[in-house]
Amino acid sequence: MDDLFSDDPRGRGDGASVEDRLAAEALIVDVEGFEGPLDVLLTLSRTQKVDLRRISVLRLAQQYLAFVEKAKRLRIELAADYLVMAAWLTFLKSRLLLPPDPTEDGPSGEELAAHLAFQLERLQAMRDAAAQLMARDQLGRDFFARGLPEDMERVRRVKYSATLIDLMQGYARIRTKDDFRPFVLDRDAIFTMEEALERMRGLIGYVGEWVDLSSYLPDGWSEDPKRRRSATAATFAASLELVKEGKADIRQTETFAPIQLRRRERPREH
Amino acid sequence: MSIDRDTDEPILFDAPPIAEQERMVEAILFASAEPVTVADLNKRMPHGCDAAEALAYLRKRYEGRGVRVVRVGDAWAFRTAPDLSFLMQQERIETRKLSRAAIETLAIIAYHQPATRAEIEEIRGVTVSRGTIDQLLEMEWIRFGRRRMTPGRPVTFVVTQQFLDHFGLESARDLPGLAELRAAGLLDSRMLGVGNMPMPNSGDDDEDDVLGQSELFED
Amino acid sequence: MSIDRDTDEPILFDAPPIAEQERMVEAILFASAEPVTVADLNKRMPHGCDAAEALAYLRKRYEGRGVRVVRVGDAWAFRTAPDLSFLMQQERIETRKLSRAAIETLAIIAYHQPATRAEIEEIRGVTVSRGTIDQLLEMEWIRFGRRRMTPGRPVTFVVTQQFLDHFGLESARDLPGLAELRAAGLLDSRMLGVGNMPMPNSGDDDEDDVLGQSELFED
Repeated sequence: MDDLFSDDPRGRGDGASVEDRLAAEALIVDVEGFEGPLDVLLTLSRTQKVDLRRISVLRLAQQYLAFVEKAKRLRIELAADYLVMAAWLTFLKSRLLLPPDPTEDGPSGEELAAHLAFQLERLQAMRDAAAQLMARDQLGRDFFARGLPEDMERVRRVKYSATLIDLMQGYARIRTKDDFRPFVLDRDAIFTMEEALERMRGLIGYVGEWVDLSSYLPDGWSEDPKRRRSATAATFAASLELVKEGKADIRQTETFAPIQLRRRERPREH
Repeated sequence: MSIDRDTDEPILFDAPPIAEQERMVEAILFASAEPVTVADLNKRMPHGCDAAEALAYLRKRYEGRGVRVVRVGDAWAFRTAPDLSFLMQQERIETRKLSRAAIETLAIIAYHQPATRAEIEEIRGVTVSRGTIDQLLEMEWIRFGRRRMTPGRPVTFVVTQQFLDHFGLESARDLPGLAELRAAGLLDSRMLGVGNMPMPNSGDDDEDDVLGQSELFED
Repeated sequence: MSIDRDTDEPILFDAPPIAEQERMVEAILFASAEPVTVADLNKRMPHGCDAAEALAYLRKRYEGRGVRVVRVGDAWAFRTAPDLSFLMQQERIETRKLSRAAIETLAIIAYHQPATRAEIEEIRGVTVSRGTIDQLLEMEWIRFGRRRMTPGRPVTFVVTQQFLDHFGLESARDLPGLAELRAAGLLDSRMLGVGNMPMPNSGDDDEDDVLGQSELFED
């Protein structure tokens, strides 16, 4: 214990007690197993065999420095924070040993030592708490949830909504459609699908062979390009409608080839 | 308890009390991911236990409870009481706007009932898909009316009481006519329809119509 | 019962009898492997029910049984009685062995929550690896809490309902030894000013990452 207060300038841990050197040696064996300098300090503190609140921080600092010296001598690479801690503990030691310098700010050596003791105590407390936590009965190990949970069935019900206004507007839209027609300006160049459909319904009944779509265009709609485009589009749309209804078949042998239409012998059921 | 679990020596005179065995069966059935047979229960419980007897007590205990002990094949499991199965469903109601096609079809039926499909198509100017009619039937907003006494005897559609309830109408006759729609600003002024729009069932329809309407209000 | 589930009209004067409500809570809790909150229970039960009251009765009924009604945060669940764990070898789930660092980090978060990474590192005296935090997040034992209103607005970590469920805790207040630790001042964040002992060099480089990730979880 005399060694405790000696600060041997020849250093190399020779100043530490035998006990400390043994402790340091034991630690060296498993440097990798430590979780940082605080962990090492906590382990070292156990060799003092006192309550952490009454620990000699000075002696702890000595033990730690011995540990670092030993590692150095054995050429064991210590992580930087171990060395930073060693430097800080050297500083702490000097603060504890030398009379306080009134010009210096900051906490006193005693305050620093007390804080270190607090940190060790807190770390130990957290470790104990962790152990207590892990010792509790655990779900899936000691107690169990329902092994055969019954799934909640999610029923999706769609509710359609419509207001009276929707209904009336819908009706108004249909009933005013016809009146609306004469006001459309360039109507004479437009052939509607309805018109095409009506026309084709009449014609398709006679055709059992493949016939070019273009031959369904109404008279007088094939010359003017504008009118031909509209009539072709309407006729094509109308023929798709007929196919959909199962009244006709449609085919095109290759891209851009003429589109052909034929009456379907037995209309598809649907 | 002096059951020697290491040597597997049966110590028959010291089986746990039946109440304790019942707790065991309860816990095993609860935690097991599959129904458990009586043989399995016996295998898992300490020596000297009688799983069948414990199970009988357990079943009795759960009689009338929110869950019951039921037999699944030759095994046993907890299941929700059938009368509470409604709790196991989470109903999500999605509200969707009715499609334009459905609205228009519905409007035509309402204003012209009874209406055949051909009539609806004539008024709308497009074919009416089967799906649209089915949807309205399913919603119970329309139903089949009398067949029209014309060639082919086509079916007709009329609106239902549910339809009237939903739209807050006493009868389909209460639907406003076009003039009123216009007055209410529901019609674009450009769409000025001449006065040739029929009031719903204004009487210029055939007899069948009138019949259909009255049919609607019979019940 | 005249509760109209279709129209969702509350008919308060006609809630099911409490015994019936108890059955319903029983069925719902039995069906779910996860704890169910009182709010969820009330939502699933018919109008006018009082799940909290029904729960109290249910809890009493299962006292000493093979399964028990346990509280997990603000939720409730059925769990087998721990004294019967010897029967459950088959159900046992092998959990990934947690590292010492992970266990300590978890304990620090639980006892100090909300805890920042810097606080965890200060207590342990070493940097906390990203993997440790990630593992605990992945196990859903911890989650992001509110940001600390200090410079840098660091994220905090708190424990989850799954954590409570796993360790059979009603709330984080029931952690073992919590009161003693608090009384001993070991849960205070005590810091010294200048000349403080060296701190682990916190992984400043990935702080941005942590910040970014937490944003996802902010409520």
